[in-house]
Amino acid sequence: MTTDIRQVYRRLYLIRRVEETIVDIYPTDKVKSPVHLSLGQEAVAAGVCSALRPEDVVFGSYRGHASYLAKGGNLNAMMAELFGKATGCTKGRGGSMHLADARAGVMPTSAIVGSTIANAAGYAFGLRRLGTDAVVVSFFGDGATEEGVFSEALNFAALKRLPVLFVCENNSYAIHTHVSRRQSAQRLVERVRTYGIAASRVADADVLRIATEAQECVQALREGRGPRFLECATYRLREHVGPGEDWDLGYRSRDEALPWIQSDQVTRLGEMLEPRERAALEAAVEGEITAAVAFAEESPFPAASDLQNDVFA
Amino acid sequence: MTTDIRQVYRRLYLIRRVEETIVDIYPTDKVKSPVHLSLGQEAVAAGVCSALRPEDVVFGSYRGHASYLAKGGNLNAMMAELFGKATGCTKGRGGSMHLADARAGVMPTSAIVGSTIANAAGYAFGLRRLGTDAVVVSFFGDGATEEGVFSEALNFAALKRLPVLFVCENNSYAIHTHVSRRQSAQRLVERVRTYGIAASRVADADVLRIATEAQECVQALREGRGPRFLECATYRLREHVGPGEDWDLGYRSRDEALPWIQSDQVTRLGEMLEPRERAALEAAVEGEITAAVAFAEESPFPAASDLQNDVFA
Amino acid sequence: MIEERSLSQIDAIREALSQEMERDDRVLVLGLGVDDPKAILGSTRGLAERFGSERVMDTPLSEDCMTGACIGMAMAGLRPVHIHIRVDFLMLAMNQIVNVAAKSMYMSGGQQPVPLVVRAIIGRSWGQGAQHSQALHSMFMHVPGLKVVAPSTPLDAKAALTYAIRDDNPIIFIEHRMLHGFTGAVPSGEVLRGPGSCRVLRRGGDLTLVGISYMVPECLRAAEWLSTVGIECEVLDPVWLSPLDVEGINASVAKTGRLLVADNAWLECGASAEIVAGACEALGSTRRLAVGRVGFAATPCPTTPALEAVFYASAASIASEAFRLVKGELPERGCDLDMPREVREFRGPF
Amino acid sequence: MIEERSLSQIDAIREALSQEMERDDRVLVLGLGVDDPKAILGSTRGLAERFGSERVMDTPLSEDCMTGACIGMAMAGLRPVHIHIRVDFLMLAMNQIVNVAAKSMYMSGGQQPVPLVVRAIIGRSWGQGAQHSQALHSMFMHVPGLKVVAPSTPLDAKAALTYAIRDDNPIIFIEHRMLHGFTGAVPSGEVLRGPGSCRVLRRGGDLTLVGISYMVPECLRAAEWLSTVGIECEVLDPVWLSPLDVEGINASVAKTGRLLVADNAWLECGASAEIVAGACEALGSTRRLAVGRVGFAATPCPTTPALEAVFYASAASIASEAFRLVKGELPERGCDLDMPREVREFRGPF
Ligand SMILES: Cc1ncc(C[n+]2csc(CCOP(=O)(O)OP(=O)(O)O)c2C)c(N)n1
Ligand SMILES: Cc1ncc(C[n+]2csc(CCOP(=O)(O)OP(=O)(O)O)c2C)c(N)n1
Ligand SMILES: [Mg+2]
Ligand SMILES: [Mg+2]
Repeated sequence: MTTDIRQVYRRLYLIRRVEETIVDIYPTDKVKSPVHLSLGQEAVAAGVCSALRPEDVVFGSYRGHASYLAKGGNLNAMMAELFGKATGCTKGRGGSMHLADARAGVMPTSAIVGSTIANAAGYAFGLRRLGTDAVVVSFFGDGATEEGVFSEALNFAALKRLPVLFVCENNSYAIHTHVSRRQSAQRLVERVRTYGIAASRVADADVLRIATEAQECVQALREGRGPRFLECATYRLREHVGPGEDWDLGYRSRDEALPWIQSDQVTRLGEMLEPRERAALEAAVEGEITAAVAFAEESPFPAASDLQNDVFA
Repeated sequence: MTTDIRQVYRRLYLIRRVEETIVDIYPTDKVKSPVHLSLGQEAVAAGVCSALRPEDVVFGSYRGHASYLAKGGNLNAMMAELFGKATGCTKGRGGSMHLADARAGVMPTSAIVGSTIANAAGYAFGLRRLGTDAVVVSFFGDGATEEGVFSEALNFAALKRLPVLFVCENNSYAIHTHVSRRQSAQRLVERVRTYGIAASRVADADVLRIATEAQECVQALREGRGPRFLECATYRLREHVGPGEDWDLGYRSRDEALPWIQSDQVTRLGEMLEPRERAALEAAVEGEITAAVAFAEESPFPAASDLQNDVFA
Repeated sequence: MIEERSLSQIDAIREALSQEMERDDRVLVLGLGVDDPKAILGSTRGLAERFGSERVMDTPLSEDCMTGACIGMAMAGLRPVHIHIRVDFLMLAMNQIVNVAAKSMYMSGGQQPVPLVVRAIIGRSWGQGAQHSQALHSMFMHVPGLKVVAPSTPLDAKAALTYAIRDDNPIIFIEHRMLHGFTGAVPSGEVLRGPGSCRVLRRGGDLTLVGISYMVPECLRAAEWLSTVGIECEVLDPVWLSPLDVEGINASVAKTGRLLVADNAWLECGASAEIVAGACEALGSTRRLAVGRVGFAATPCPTTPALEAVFYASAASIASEAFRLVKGELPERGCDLDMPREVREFRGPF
Repeated sequence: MIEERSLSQIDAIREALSQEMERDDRVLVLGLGVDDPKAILGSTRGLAERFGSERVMDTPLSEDCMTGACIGMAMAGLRPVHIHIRVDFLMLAMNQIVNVAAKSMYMSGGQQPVPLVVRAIIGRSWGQGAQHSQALHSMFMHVPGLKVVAPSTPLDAKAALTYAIRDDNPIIFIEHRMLHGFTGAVPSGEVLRGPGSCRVLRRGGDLTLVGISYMVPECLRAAEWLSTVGIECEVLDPVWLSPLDVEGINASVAKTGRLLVADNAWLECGASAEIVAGACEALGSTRRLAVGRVGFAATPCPTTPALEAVFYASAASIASEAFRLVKGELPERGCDLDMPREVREFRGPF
């Protein structure tokens, strides 16, 4: 499998522009819900999902816009969800923190840090028992690796040799706390290997390297060679939650961000494309986003009588 | 600090004989409570506790007779507790699974696997803040290392450089399940080191090596050099819970036990003592046990009106 | 025609598991020790041999992750039955049960049902102490998106478990260890019973006596004694605690004007509070109601038999309280009801 | 003489922490983000600078272990206040809270008290959804060995937190985010209030209205409206949910013959069930009682404002139900009570 740069760029650009669109819309107060944006972190989901097929599934977190979009989640339904509309991907029930699109293989995301890691491992067990060669990707942050469920899931997945790729999006922060103030040693890859799980790390967010690593991992999963672990260093450019920048808060400096901004993967990959091709691709994405916002605006809110539906299957 | 073989043997012999006494009494149905015996595993608590001072504290589990006795918990109060008497170390409230003797530094044990590991780390934090150089030992089984709290506690203890010695009593089984069916790889010491915690393993239950290792660890703790981890391989000679043998159950073979029986540390250390000295020591212990059983028998049960006391401080 | 065949509750549970696994190979059973020599007090005996180790799966000691993994399996299309030999261990799984299992269907806008059964056993027997004898069903009743069932008879155990496995929602199946040995008629074929109407086990006009789980047989013993002193109880077993057959219970209370709920659990915010509150909401404005609750003492569970005897509710304490609700005072000479045989004769070691 | 000084609830909470830390250097504050720029919605602002990083300690994301560690600290003689910005996260800490903290004193035969305060914030504001807006206090009320408090006013917040820090038992301190901005008189000196009698906030003879936490101001608004239609409510705030001032509540119900409990929580096995059951047990056999409960809809919490508006109880739904309990039917033209300002005007992003 070789990486299709056009496809990767399409994902990168889509995520970037959707997030920027949300930033623009947010002050209107139409999105009455917290948003945890992926601005700056697009490369991880875009790179990893380039290795996936439609029947593969991803589990993510409240910071889930990127994996939703990279896996092919419906954009109209996502935008409508942010607006709290009945046409939203979860009918206005989940909002930004709980995006889901089962048809695209996007499983419900969770606002409890780490909780979907266990769900992902179980889903992988299910896929294997059901006899497919589809695989599962579990996206989570550096903070999630401190939760006990992470260690428990590594052991279970390795013990049962499950087709799950664990992807740690290490942006060095949990809210405002640097990883060095939360973790005694940053030797994650080494630790994961003690479970008998092959593990690697991409330190520079190079989306093409992430894609290549992911392809190799996913191939191993499909062949039944047990779970894999991939740590991707990355950087969040906006505040933990919300549309704004937060350099003024004092917990991190703009200088720290500079190398990440300079090596921005959206810019980099855009420049690798032939300009006309790039323009066409971008125009198409812009069109989709504009249409999605219009769709969201025009969609109705759910009726009050809808409250009681879907509590039970 | 050199190891006082007499003291270590005293602990070994005491634990062995108390457990055997419980085995003898159990059929009378006077101990109306589950017992998780330490027969075969005496060397771990005896060796480790030889490194401790009275003001140090230990946290153990439902398999806690050995650490209670090795740390100097009151024997009369333990026996009375097993008999459900008002004079028991927890006044008949906790039974075998929840022995505690605060004066001797034996903290309440727990029947929830792994739960005291976190308590031990917190206690160590408390000791440090209170400015003493006392230390904490956390005893737990191999099964407990699968619980998320174990990983969380390693990280917290290492991050805060707490004076806690984690001791894994690895008897290869959790109830009837061998560790190889529960853990993907048995690389615990290596894993613990990735937290920045110095870790070692005693593979043959040599009580004197355990004692030496523990002394070195405790010394490091007192000097503020951060937590330590010690894995001690050991073997349980009785059923998981209860007084009987269980070779007939089929989950393990008597052959597996043979090397452990042959290298029995109670026998070994006993033989290292001068016979007369040994006889005197053993006679003293036997006297204590006989007295404790008599104390337990003669003690009254708590009055029904005592039920509501001690719910709140 | 329902064949007459007597089974213990433990055998009824095993039969339900085994028949459902036979019927649907998406069903799997997992938990600590499900395939070990003790086979969860016998309830999974033989299943591993029959269905293999991937469908009858021992697990690591990782309740949090394994519960989450079961949810993932359920999302993928399997139908896991996750077994815990003590309810108390569910406290490690609360995040996945309360925050994920109960909510995934709703949060996903109906995309993601979670067909999961959690079998959890209340550990009362003898000397189990504070961490091995709790009954925490009311915590689950509190959370929308979960169903909770606590059958008392072998028949209801088989029927409810079969229903639970086929239902597409997360279901907490509460067993009481002291009920495992009770026997009763259980059809060998398919039997299935979901939420709906509670069981009326005895008719009477003086007092409605609702028993939950192991308190059902104790209520029946109490009712028998009460009958000897002229008090006729209507004894109900809700079986399903959530959703609860509020109408069924209230219909009886409307007749008797008195309600006593006996739960093997604490009272505060318990199932008994819910049942009493539900009856009073429906009927309190139209008539006087004498209502009461009996359950665990408001303490952690002690281990010594001397205190266990007063910690637990029993036929005797139920009968006394029922007497008081009807006659306005406690029975003068108490009520001569023994400790039940299954408790009296219990031998360990666990 | 109590000095008149107005403080917001968030400032009252910070003042209690700060004064207690000043008074007793065994007190420490820990939790995710306690020393970060947002300082737990401002409630820990300045404490790290003043008391240092070992007494105001950010923690790893490890709720289970950190709760256990707090218990260990408490056993060692410290007095930790463990803070969670959402109650929902306590589901990860249930094992340590329910199985360890609540039981250590008892299981150890009185040797080992656990002086621990857990501050947990109910996240309602706007678009928080199913996992960030729950109120799970009834789960804690169910468990003997825990005390539970849910103050509604700045004064009670300061007084209860001060009491909780000095008390030798594990205490769950429930805050509601929508109450944080409310202001009221709070003495600058020591003020301390433990379980005891509930607050009577308004006198009236037609109905006893019990509000819990954020439902207290909504009950007061409802009572005002009800008064305009001739219904006089006695409004009570229990403040302490466990132990609960059952006598105080029942004394009012004995007078009014009607009880409505408004909780910002689910009803089933909730605090509202407990309060209703307690009143009916005490009074139901002597007189008719009209009782009711208002709270969350029996669904997970949705995010869209269109459904949030019907999910939550409010002054309007309280007033309607109160009207019905008194008059036997709903108010014909509804009750024209707005959404409260703090909800209407809330802006994110969190
Ligand atoms: C179990 C739990 N604890 C705490 C929180 C509050 N919280 C929300 S996001 C977050 C930080 C998570 O950091 P990380 O896993 O690195 O993900 P990131 O936000 O950086 O993508 C925290 C602590 C939560 N949502 N869940
Ligand atoms: C959280 C929890 N899960 C399950 C159990 C049931 N259980 C009791 S002991 C035990 C095995 C523990 O094994 P290990 O930690 O190796 O200790 P050992 O008994 O071998 O000393 C299990 C699973 C429990 N008590 N607590
Ligand atoms: Mg992060
Ligand atoms: Mg073991």
